[in-house]
Amino acid sequence: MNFPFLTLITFIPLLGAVVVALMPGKHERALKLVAVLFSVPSLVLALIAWLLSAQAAGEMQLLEEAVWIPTLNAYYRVGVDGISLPLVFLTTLLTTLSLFYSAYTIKKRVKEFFALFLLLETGMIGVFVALDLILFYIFWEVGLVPMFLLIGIWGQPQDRPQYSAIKFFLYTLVGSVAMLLAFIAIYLTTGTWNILQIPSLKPLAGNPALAIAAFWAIFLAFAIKVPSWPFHTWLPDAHTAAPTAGSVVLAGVLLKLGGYGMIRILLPFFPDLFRQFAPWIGVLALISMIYGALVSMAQWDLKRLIAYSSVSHMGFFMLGLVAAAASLDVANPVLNSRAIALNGAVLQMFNHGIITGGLFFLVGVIYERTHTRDLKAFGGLSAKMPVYYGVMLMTALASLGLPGLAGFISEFMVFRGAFALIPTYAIIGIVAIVLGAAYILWKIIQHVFLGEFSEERWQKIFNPAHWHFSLDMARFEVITMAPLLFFMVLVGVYPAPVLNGINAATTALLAGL
Amino acid sequence: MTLTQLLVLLLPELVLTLTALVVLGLDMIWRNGSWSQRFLLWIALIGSVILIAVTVLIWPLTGTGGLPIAFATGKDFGGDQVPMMALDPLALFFKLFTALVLILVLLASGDYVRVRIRFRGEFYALILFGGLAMMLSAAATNLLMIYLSLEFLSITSYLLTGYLREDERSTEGAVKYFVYGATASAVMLYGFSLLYGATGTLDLAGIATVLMGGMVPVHWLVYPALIMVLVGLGFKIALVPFHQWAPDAYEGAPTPVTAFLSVGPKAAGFAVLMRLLLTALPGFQLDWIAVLAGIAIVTMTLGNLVALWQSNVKRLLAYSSIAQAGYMLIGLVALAPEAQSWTTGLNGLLLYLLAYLFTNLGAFAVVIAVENHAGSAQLDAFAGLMRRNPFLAITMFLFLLSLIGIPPTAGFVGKLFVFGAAIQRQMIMLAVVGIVNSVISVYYYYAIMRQMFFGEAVDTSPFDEGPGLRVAVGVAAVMVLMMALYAEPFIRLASESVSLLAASF
Amino acid sequence: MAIPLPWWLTVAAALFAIGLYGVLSRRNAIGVLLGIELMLNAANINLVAFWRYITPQALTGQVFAIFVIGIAAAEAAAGLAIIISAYRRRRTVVVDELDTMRW
Amino acid sequence: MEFIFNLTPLIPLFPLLAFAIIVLFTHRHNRLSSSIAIGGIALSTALGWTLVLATILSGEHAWAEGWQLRVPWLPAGTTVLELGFAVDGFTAAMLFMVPFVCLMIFIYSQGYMKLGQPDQDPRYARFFAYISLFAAGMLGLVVARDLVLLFISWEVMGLCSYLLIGFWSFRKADSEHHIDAAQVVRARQAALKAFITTRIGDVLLFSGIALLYSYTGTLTFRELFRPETLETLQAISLLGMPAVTVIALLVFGGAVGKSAQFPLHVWLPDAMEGPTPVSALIHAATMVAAGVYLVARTLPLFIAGFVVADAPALHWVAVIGAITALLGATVGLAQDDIKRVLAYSTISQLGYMMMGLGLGSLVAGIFHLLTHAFFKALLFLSAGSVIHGVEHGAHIAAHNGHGHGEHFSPNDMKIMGGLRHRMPRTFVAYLAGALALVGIVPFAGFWSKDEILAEAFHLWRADGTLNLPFWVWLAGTLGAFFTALYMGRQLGLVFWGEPRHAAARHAHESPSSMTVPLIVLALFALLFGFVNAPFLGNPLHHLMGNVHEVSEVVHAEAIPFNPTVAGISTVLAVAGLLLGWSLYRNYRAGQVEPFQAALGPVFTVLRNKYYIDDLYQWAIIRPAVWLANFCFNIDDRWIIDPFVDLVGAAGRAASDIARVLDSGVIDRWFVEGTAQLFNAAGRWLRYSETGHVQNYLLVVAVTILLLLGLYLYF
Repeated sequence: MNFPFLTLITFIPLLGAVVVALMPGKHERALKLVAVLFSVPSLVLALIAWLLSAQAAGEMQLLEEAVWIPTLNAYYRVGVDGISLPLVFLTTLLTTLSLFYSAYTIKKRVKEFFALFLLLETGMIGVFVALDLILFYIFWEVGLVPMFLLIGIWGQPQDRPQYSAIKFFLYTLVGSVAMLLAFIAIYLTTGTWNILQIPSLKPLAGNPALAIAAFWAIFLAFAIKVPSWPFHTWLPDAHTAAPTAGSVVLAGVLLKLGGYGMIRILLPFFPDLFRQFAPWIGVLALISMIYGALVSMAQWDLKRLIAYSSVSHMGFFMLGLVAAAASLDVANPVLNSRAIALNGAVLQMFNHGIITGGLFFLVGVIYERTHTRDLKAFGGLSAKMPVYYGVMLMTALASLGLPGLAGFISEFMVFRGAFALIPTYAIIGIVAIVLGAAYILWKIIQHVFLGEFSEERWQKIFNPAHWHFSLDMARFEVITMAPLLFFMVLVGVYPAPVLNGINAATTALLAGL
Repeated sequence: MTLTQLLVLLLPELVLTLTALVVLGLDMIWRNGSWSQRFLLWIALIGSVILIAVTVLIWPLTGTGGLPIAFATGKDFGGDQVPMMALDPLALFFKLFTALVLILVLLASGDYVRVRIRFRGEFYALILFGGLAMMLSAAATNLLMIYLSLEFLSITSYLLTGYLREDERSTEGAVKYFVYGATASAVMLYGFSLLYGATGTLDLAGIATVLMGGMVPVHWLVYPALIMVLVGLGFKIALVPFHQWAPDAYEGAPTPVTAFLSVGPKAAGFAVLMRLLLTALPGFQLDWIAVLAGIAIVTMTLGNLVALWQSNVKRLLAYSSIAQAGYMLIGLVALAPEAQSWTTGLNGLLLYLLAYLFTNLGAFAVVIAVENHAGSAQLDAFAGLMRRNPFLAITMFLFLLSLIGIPPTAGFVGKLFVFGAAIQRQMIMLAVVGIVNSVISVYYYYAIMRQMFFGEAVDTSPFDEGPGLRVAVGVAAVMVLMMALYAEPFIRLASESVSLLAASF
Repeated sequence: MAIPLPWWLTVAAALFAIGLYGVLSRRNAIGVLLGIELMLNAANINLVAFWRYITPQALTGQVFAIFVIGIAAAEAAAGLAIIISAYRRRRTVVVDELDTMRW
Repeated sequence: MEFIFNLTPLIPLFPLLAFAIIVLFTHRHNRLSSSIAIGGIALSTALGWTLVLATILSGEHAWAEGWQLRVPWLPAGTTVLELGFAVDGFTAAMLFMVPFVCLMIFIYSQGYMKLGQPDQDPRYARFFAYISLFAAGMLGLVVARDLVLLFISWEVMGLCSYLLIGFWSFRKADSEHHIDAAQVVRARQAALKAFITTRIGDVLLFSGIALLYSYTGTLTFRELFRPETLETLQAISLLGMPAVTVIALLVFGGAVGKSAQFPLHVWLPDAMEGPTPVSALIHAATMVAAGVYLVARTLPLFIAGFVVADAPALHWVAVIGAITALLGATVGLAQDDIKRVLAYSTISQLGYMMMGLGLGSLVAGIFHLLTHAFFKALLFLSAGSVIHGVEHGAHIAAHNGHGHGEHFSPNDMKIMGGLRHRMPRTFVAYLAGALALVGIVPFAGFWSKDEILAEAFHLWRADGTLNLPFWVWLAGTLGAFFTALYMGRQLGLVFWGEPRHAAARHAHESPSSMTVPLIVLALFALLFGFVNAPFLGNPLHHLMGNVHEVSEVVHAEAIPFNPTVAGISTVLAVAGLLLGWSLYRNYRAGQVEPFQAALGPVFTVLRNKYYIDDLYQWAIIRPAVWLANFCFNIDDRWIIDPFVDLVGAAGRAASDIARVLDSGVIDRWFVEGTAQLFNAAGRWLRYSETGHVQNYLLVVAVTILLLLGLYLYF
């Protein structure tokens, strides 16, 4: 048995959650410190694992396997490849940053917050590393619960956090129970829960009707999580209500669970069905992209705007996935096109995590100071908060896909694949890019940062008595953003290190369908 | 079978009887309200623990085929030996099950009883007798024995329900429970008589033999008999439409009794139902599967829908337990004993029952704790529980998740197996109704969660739940998690417990 | 031997129906209790009749009937106790008036 | 030699580093920041010119084949997409101009942004960071070996353009007096407009790149233009055309956006809201030329792609170029803002370049690009000097009590007049630029414009019918006349006549830190034309004419000097210049403009820029915003509306269909609706629990009967 990387990465946060939960609640500083420290080992290990495994990431790495429930043929089986490694790393990174950021901003019910957050991390990482359907499902649901509480308890009262929380919970639950039935059906025909093994056993091949039902059931679960139009309406509410760190992780990681599931489970299990239904899913992707962008454009609430932009951006992901699934040809150059599309999709998830996570942090920056997210309440802030302007500008530009920053690379690859395989969709989808520029520059940059700074208006929303750090981005906020900015530039300028692993894994995946 | 052998095989029942009698006796000796009376609880608990030990001890004796237990030799009954009960894996499972129910209920009832109930010894003794009745009914293989043990359980339950004699609701609940229960058992008895008339025997296996032989002159009697028996058992399990007593009785009864009622009679009812249908009436499979499938759907749906509107947690949990019975029934409907599969439906049912035992008793233990402190089991009594007693809130949350069926909790494993059975039998509709219902159920479980986590309490002072409840809740919570994370022994237990039954099918 | 089995069964069924009607319609709890007794006795008639006509060689039906009589007594005792305690509290034995718990 | 070429990546890297250093470390130190920026671009210039020299010395083979460097960049399935740098003759030509003009801008800016003065711009360092990044982008574009690096640089410039146009789009009201509130609003709108408009073009280019990559698996110019690759692209059918045509048109779409060609030219005049001369210069001399550069780089695609038989995609370039040339020149006639006139002039001249390329002549287009860069830079910097002088005059006037508190724009030519006496050096520089632009011998513009017109004329005569080159030639010649006309008008208004405002009366010459770059550029405007003068043997032709020879479709022979063409255009230019000058040199304040008097309603149309902006406002922007709000309402409105309102809304729904969609279709009907349904069912069902035990038992009895009935029925 090698060094149990994945087990440690997954369960150290859980240990942390238990430790934090058992600590006395009075010493808030100590609690925060312990929580942050418990999230660091996972981050470090995830980075090491990523670096170690990137070369041969076409295959599952760091496998661990142990019998778990023999009668059920369920195993504790974890492993990562180039698709999951970046996402695991993303999870640990965003969690650590969120905890660090929250250490400064969370004031109520500190102990519960940090314990729940660490629990959440375990659930999220678990989904990315699980290679057994039962294990996958358990982790899937484990992540649901803490997030539900994070939204409900620490949400802003004016945003109806409880409503948002239960909406989030119910939506996800609807999808996941449907998925559970489909998993059971798959298990009944294949006799295994092994995610790697099932594709070769052609699940439900003998029962087309059931196969279609299972396909859509699983799709529903993941599409809700992604979220694809029209299953997206939980997202703006949840994002708006959640505390900053919650939004970050929600956008940065939770949405990726759905995307990851589509790639790891839906596509390999039902490649033929996926290809058959690709036109329909593609339409959903397009609607998500354009609709999300349009609705973003009409928002006056900064956080909702970014929430809807997530719908749009995850639409890009879906488009890439659909392109990759639209053909089963494994000969070059079709395989290359498919691989590029899927690379783009995976990288889009990673980038979206970095970028939108960053954007939510940045919304938090202004919200902590002013307690408003109304775009009409700001204006001219770039004169007052130049560093904030710079960081926000860069993140926003990454989000709209400016070449040289991360977002562009994945969009480029998605469209590169889409133009080769599903050109009509690509042509329509391109509109979303223009709209993306419009809502980001027009709404975010122009309304918040440009224009005339009015001291009078500022006095109304900013109360110095409630803010103890510097007016421009405080040091902890800069530190929080720094790693994200680093990755935006790294991926944007020289994506090969990140993409090598992804590419190896997607190529292997597609070639094996 | 010698008397010694018989006594050994009946050891679990004897232990419980003795314990109950000792408790009763000491209750008479120790003055009411005296300091010594607190030992009554300990004695009852020790008896229950010994019950577990004894059950485990005699487990190997059953062998693979199970042992029949006959109280009289064949000559007296005019035939061969007529066994009344069986010591088979299913019976042993329910003995264990009973012991667990008793331990958790007793632990949870300590403080409640001390404050609100005058005759503690009798109360504990009645609960122990209720456990005894559960064990007997689960082991019974003869219509007579089934009737007797179920009546035993019923009468105990009526009395327990009406135990708060000063409380309007308690007595009212008891009256309704009694009237409903007595009528239902009379209907069931009538059904038994018809079954007897149709086959000429009371032995379950014998009935099956006669029916299989095809030489039955009054074959048409069987179906009406089946329906009437279902009424009686449906009442015990609280299946829709024989469920209506449950909310009133649950709400009225002292909360520890409600906890007991929500698990004990239900489990006994399921045990009898399984035995009766599988051992005696396998030939009528098509009939009872159709009826039970319909009942399962109605039960799940109605239980959940009506629960949406409840504001009393006890009543809410009553409806919830109705719905839960609906899920369990799926296991029976979708049974596939011939399949060499992970889920035979029946093992799912037992697993679900086990999960439900820990979950529901844990939840009721929390309700008891809150009620002890706040004096009411209304929803708003739970407001701000997270601030006041995080332990209770978190465990309650866990129990609610388990009731919904979200992993990693016991409820998930139960649902996995019963829904798995449904899909295996291609009863997709049943599974879909099941999951839709589990989504609906979130709405009302959420009502409790919302109060606990988001609600603002008038009184925000922390409170202590007391050692008994703490242990009860803690044990239940650990088991709820264990069943999901280390499910193997539980699954094995459930599968082996039904293996014999399935084989006889 | 002159009376055929169906006659007995018919009497039993009638008794059962009367009992059930009593249970459903009597307002007085004691009346309801009596209805229940009638239903039990209907079953008893069935048991004894079947014993006599179908398995006269074994005592099964008869024994069952005897047990039922015993149980009925126990049940009546318990029921009366409950009804009395309700009466103490509410000063009524009308079943319909016991409806504080509903919906 | 190879060693020097290996340093190519450093050319864009120097300014990029300067940008990073300023942003991260020195942004609080103005002088240090500007020095770093100038140092960065100076290094690039030095290296760039060294490379130019090295290329020239390497001989003809190197001019055509070039040198390249590859970096594996994007793993793509079984292949890897490489990104790289290349230097060939074409690059060398660009490398001569770009870093040098940038350097001039930088030096000029150091003076213009008023370092050391009491009201210096507090965003001084930021400004130098932006233009450094801009320079990095432009240089990266020039040395790109493939479309990937080109597109990245392209967009980086787009960003800088956005930032610089919007440079004055925000302010703290209390501390930044040099900008007013109106300027803030204008700048912010202009920046957004520029970015979004060019973004449309960019997206087309992006699609083109994606398609190219899809079909060929490479994005390297040299590999793309192999005959076999082009044939493959021709063989694939897309939207009823050969794929190569579609791709070429998409690429051209990018160029249309970036180089402000019709119909995406609308952003460029507004872009003059940037810091006066500098961002304007970027939007005149260098960056906007990137589109032309792109078309030139991908010329083989245009030639290989046929829209219909015998009509290569290239013709579209010529047509659009001609339209743009005329459009820009005519609108320029009716503008009052000194910078806007130059902006329209830029649009027009970019049109000329496109015309040149559209005729298949790589060199003609690029030659004009290079000369234009010098003389337009000169013109803008001079205009900046004029504005600076007028502003300064306004200060003095205000000080003396004249025109106190009166609002005026220092850009307005109507208030100027007679400045040749007050600002002699600026006047000379401006005049040099104007003559170059108009195309008077021997100024640079004459040679380059003549080459385009001669090309067209030559192609026309070679064919003889009234073909496309004829119309191009006609448009170009007419355009030359209009160009002369508006320049004459401008010269007359600004430098002749009497000052029409106190500010102009008190204007005086700018400091030498600003005028020195003017003089340097004026020299280039005068002399640069000779690099491709026919009588010197068209040296530029030799340097860059053969860069596309690999494709076997681009043929580059220099057109011999044609006295007819030169004669006609020179006569028209002189005539236009004199006409404009004579009509306007005695223009008085308040007088009806001579052009307006002559042209009547046509003038109004010109003044309103052919109403194209208004058309876009109505046809595109408003519908888009409306659609966004519409979707928003579908999704979101229900949160704002309490649920109760649904009833009322449903009542009105019959009369107003939009309102139905208004009310949160997805959420309210499907999600909430389901919940409501369950709730209602539960509410109704719970009344079955009457509390009367006999009712319960009745249910049991009925159930028994029902089940028995079912049994009997079956």
